[in-house]
Amino acid sequence: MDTLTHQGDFIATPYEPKGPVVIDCDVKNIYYGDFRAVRDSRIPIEKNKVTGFIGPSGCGKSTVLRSMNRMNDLVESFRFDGKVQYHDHDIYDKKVDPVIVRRYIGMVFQLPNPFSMSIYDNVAFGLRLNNYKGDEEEMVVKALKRAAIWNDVKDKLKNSGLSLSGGQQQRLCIARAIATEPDVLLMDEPASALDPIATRQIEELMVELKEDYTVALVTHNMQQATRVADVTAFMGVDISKGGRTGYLVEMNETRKVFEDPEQELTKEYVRGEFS
Amino acid sequence: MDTLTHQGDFIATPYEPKGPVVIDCDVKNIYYGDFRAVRDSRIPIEKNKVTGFIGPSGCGKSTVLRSMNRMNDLVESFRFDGKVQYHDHDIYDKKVDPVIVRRYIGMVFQLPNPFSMSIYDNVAFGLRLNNYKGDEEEMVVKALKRAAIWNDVKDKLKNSGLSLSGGQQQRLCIARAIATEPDVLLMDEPASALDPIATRQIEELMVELKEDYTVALVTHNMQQATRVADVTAFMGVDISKGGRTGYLVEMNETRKVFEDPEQELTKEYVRGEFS
Amino acid sequence: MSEVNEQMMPPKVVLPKLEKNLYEARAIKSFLLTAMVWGLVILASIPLFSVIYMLIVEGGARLDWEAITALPPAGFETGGGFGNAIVGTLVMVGIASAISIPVGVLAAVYLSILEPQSKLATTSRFLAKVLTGFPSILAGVFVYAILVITTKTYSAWAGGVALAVLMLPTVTLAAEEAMRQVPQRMRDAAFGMGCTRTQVIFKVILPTGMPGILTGVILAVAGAAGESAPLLFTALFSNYYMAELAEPTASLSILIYNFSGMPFENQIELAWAASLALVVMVLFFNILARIVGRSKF
Amino acid sequence: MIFDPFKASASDKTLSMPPSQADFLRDSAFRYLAYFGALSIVLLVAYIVFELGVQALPAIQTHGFGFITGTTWNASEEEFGVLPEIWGTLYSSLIALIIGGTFGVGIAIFLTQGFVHAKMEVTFRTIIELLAAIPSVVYGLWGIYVLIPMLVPVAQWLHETLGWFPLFSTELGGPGLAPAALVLAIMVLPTVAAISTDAFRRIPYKVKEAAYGMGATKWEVILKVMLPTASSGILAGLVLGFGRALGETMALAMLIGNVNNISLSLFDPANTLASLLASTFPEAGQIEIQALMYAALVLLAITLVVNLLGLAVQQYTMRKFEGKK
Amino acid sequence: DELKLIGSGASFPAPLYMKWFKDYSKATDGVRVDYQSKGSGAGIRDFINGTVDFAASDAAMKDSEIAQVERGVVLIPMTAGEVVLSYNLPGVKTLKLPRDVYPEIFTGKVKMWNDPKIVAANPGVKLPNKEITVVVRSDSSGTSYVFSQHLTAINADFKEMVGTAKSPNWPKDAKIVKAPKNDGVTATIKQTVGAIGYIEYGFAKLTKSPTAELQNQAGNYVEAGDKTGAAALATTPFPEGNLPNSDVPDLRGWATDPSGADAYPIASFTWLLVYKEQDDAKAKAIRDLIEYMLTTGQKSSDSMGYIPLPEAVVEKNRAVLKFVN
Ligand SMILES: Nc1ncnc2c1ncn2[C@@H]1O[C@H](COP(=O)(O)OP(=O)(O)OP(=O)(O)O)[C@@H](O)[C@H]1O
Ligand SMILES: Nc1ncnc2c1ncn2[C@@H]1O[C@H](COP(=O)(O)OP(=O)(O)OP(=O)(O)O)[C@@H](O)[C@H]1O
Ligand SMILES: [Mg+2]
Ligand SMILES: [Mg+2]
Ligand SMILES: O=P([O-])([O-])[O-]
Repeated sequence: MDTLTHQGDFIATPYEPKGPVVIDCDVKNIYYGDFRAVRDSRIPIEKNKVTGFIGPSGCGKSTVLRSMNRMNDLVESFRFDGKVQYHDHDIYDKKVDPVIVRRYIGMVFQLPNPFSMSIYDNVAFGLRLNNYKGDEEEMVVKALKRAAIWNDVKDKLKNSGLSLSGGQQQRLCIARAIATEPDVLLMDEPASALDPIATRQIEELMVELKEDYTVALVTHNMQQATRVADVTAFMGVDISKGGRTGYLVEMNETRKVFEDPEQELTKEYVRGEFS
Repeated sequence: MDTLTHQGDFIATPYEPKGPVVIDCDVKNIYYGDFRAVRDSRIPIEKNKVTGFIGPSGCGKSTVLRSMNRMNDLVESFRFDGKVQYHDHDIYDKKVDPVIVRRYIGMVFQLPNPFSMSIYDNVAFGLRLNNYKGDEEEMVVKALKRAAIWNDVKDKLKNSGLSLSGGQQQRLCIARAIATEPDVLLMDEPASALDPIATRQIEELMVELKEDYTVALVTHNMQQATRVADVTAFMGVDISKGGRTGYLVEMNETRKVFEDPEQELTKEYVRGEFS
Repeated sequence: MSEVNEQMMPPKVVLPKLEKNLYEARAIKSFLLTAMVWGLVILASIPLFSVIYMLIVEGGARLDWEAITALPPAGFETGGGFGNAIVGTLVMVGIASAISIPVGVLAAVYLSILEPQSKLATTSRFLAKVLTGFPSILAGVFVYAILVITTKTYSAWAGGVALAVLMLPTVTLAAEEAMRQVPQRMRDAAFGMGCTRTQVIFKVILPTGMPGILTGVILAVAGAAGESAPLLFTALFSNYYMAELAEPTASLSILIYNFSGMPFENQIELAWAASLALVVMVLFFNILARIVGRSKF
Repeated sequence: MIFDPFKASASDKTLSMPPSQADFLRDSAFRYLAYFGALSIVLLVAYIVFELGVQALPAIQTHGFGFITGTTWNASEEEFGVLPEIWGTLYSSLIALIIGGTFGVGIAIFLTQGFVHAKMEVTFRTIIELLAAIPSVVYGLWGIYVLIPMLVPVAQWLHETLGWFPLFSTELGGPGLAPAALVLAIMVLPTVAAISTDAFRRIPYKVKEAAYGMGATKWEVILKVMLPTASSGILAGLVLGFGRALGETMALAMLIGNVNNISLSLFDPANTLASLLASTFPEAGQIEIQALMYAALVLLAITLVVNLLGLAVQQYTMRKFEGKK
Repeated sequence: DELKLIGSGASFPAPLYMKWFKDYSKATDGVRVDYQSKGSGAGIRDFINGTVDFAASDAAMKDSEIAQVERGVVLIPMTAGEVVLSYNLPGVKTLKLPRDVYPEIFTGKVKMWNDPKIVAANPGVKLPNKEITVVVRSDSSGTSYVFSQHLTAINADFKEMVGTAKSPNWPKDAKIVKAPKNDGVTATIKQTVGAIGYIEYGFAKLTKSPTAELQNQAGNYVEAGDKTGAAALATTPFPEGNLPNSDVPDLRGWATDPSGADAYPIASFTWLLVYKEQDDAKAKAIRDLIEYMLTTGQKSSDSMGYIPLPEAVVEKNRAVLKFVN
């Protein structure tokens, strides 16, 4: 079952944002060494919305997401060609230190990754990092409540974060990420390692979070995209030139992408005809 | 999405074999330590047919398969309660040497596992083990041809078996297994780690092999079962008593199992409603 | 066996034989081989038990308060002990640790986190491995050349530096390995929070990898405590408690070496007692390392 | 100042702050420190080689290659040759390797191939690890007072019955090659056992399964599949163990007899480069020290070659297991 | 605070020196004397390198060595001792060695304990059919110097093959085992059945090792002891004049082959090596120390197997002591 792709130099119709844009990510090319992983994809992330990324494995969803807070700078061979406009600054500007970028644009990963310290310290970690001068405990509790895990952990804040179940760990990571009230939250398949019940909880959480935050969400679960995302970017893989380069196929309001896609490819994909 | 199961002491309607039976596997209980993995399943393997095993993960397909050539003896905590009649021997009889059983009942595993020796030596391994006195080379070539890998390797028989691609490795393992002309071939998801093209080749191979051998095949791919198996055993998981014990739900000709199953559970499973 | 197989090899077997036969060549060969490995293992354990027996019987007989506090006796004397050697060993191992642990852990940070693929890291890692196979006496020769000749005196410093040369690669490699064991996703999480590299290292990697690092460090310390060759002509020996670091210094291992070649009963007994003390010290570190290493993240 | 483009434009309630100036300073300072940590190892090795070279240079100039082929060590005549020491080093290490290697590999098989329950396995592994933890001088002491007295009658008997055989052609008086090599074997054993155990453990379970699935007996699996598969790892262990043996000093200095002697007999005293250094260095004069530095350089060269060989074999093994060619 | 005097060198007088220094340190506030027994060669080297405050040697110092010490040298014979041949033959309580035989053991001509020449000298003693293991010094040693000097004087073969040296070039024909220091040789002999070796009498006495009676110039078999030792030294001539390029009297006298009828054939003084110039505090401490050794110290010589200095020598020493500044 081969993945269908566009041939040649297809470029998606630009998505017209309906509200204010927090991150305007305009990828020309992203390389890992000599390998071109993503090309020509303009993806604006709107304020207080959830922007979903869907597409077959290897199409570069994670790559694009990680470009938005320069997480990929940690990969030696990574090279970004394009522009990521965050408010009115290009975060790939030479003068910008990626460490600063990551303080404003938080991230939640596919596998829960709490630190091996107490639950409390996990959440307080970011506050301490940012030299928060206010009431630390208050903020920690607030974040834990916000991440819908307060009831699970309130009696064992001193236990190690690693002692929790997978779903709880992931919610702890979300609490940790939102404790510092970041501007944007990037989530890369945050529920893929979780069971259905935990997944549902995380999804509900995301919907709540968008009231305060701006969220970008990669998911391989199309139902999840329809349930959570306001806007969906569908990416495909272009194998026309011997490579396997991902690119944006279509981006639009989620309902539109799933119910009335512009591209044939999108239609096939959302119907589950290839993966 | 919870796995549906029978409650209580359900026992499947016995399958009436249509031809001669090579292995008559009658499981009462199989334990790993205190954990009861499989109960009450009578599964006869007919000569020159492919018997397929399907069922949700953890239902004990592999466990039953490995009981048939005493592979599970390698697991310290394994305990078999029941009878496996091979021709006119009970292979769990105290006097029986499991090593000899395995020489007659060969096995192909989920992950290709060639030895780190040359391709030729891999195939000749079994012959040498059995002190084969005839023309070794002839037998090796014959096995490689039979396993449909001769054309891929004929110019590099001296190369390491590990230098081959995954699909080629798996076919090499099949060649290795059939070189000694075993009586029965047990295959545990032999194609699950392979790409679609390699999978298709392995499937064709299995259909050819049954002319000379008797094959028992575990698969998680229902299409594969319909394409390859003559008879299909569907196993489920019984969680009624707090445990997770696998058991035989239904066994019949493949067409019957998939098109007109006796049990509701089977119907749901083959329709893909739970996994 | 071949009987069975000849039956089996041609096209198809109808009624195979499956019974065990304890007298066939294969079974006998297996039995002999199994007996052989058991023999090897038991034989290999004998030296350990013999050493331990001797240490307890010969060393235990003399290991009293006097032995661990008094000064080494001259040949004709009775009594005495090796208090100064215990102090000397501890001091020199301390010096060696103070030098090699910080440098080694820093190097490990560089090798495992900062620039694991860089030329310097590859070279450094390779040379560290080479250094672990370095004859320990050469560390003594080297330090003799750079410290003893220039300062014109054998000293605890020189001994400590020689031990540090031996500890450095062990500490580095063990710490590197321990830090590598910290899951990548924890690092990602920390970077994702906007930590600088230093913050990632101090707040996440070092605390998380600490059990592993400590295990490596303690094992290196244990090794250094038992070393003798590098001290032979760097610290030399002294019959007194040390007054300063820049003077010849006693150590347990050199005391054992010296006294083992003595014709006087009293000194030989003390050599056994000192061996017991040294082995207890080394084993203490080893066991500590095991306990520390057991806690896993 | 740090360039912080975001503070103003990000949502006003964010608590996020860029790292402080101090954080950045600490960061770069620490990275430099770590850099120097890594560099220090390189410098150390370079310095060792350089320093030994410089110290040995006068001796190299005076004695040249004759140093390697000479058989006399006579400080008063300023006649220096280390052929007997080279011989003793290699010969004792080789014997130790043969004995310690056999035991080490046997033990690795024992520990990995399911001969005992997991709990007993831990016990035996601990015993082997403890063998490695005992300091060299303690083995030396044990060798003098336990091993040699035990060996003397055995050696006497071997000499009397098999005296025609070169290995047993002389009597064992006390210290000599045999006790030294035996203790060396005990010290080599844990290295070989540990690395071989690793090599066996690295073999994926599926390989073992495949072998059993073919109807191989336990020993057929071990000898025909596991051993060949682990062979390059074991080889690396043997080479590294050999390297250890070459450099071992104290136990040898205490047991080998320290005599310049080239003989095949296991019961003759001999000498090694390391024990030459240990026994001669403390009282050597300046000229002799230079010669000893030369000897140290020879020892360094030998161990370096052996260790590099070991590392190369190990590297090759790793690559092989990752399935690449 | 505490003044430390560090010395190193000869193992020959080490037991006696250790006792003296320990007693002296205990009795004298503010002074601590530390002595390392490493062998005369090492002591001389340390002395030349200036790593010690004084050294000890029973080979005194060669002119060429004295020339290397810029601060000037004072050589003081401190005590004297006999070199004995200790052996390990279970059951053999007394052993007589003729004047022509014991050098041949050390040249490798006499190889077996039941050599007819030895048997002839020891009627009634049951000598085993066993190889003689010759234990010699591995380090640069004054004892070796004194012993080889004596053998050189009495045996032409030895003179030609080996000669007088601190590290004699022992012939390859003998079955030789080397050990460091007097202690090491004594220990090795004790541990090796069939061994013989040369050590200072005190070591044999303190460890109760059997020693051979040697045939002296006069033809008598003499046992080592205080009387026979004193007899040997009685005839020792001291040279006239001063040390080379110095105003310090030369006290290097040798009893190479004493002629007295009861004289034990191998005996020697052993010297303390002191700098002429050092800081005042140290100079005074050293003078006090030596004064103590010459007076109180001499009283314990006898009981430990050394020969008290003749009064004449003590006087000469007092005179020389003035040069230590
Ligand atoms: N660190 C890396 N180094 C080299 N290539 C990489 C790296 N990370 C990803 N790639 C490659 O870049 C392409 C895009 O990868 P990416 O992880 O972004 O895909 P994805 O859409 O997130 O896939 P998935 O759904 O499997 O997570 C893939 O071909 C992948 O192999
Ligand atoms: N070696 C073992 N030790 C203990 N429990 C085991 C072992 N192997 C399997 N089990 C348990 O036995 C049950 C049946 O496992 P089995 O592997 O036979 O299932 P399966 O049907 O083959 O599943 P899958 O489709 O995932 O391969 C499971 O609950 C499993 O956890
Ligand atoms: Mg991804
Ligand atoms: Mg399975
Ligand atoms: O007294 P020595 O140690 O030099 O023989």
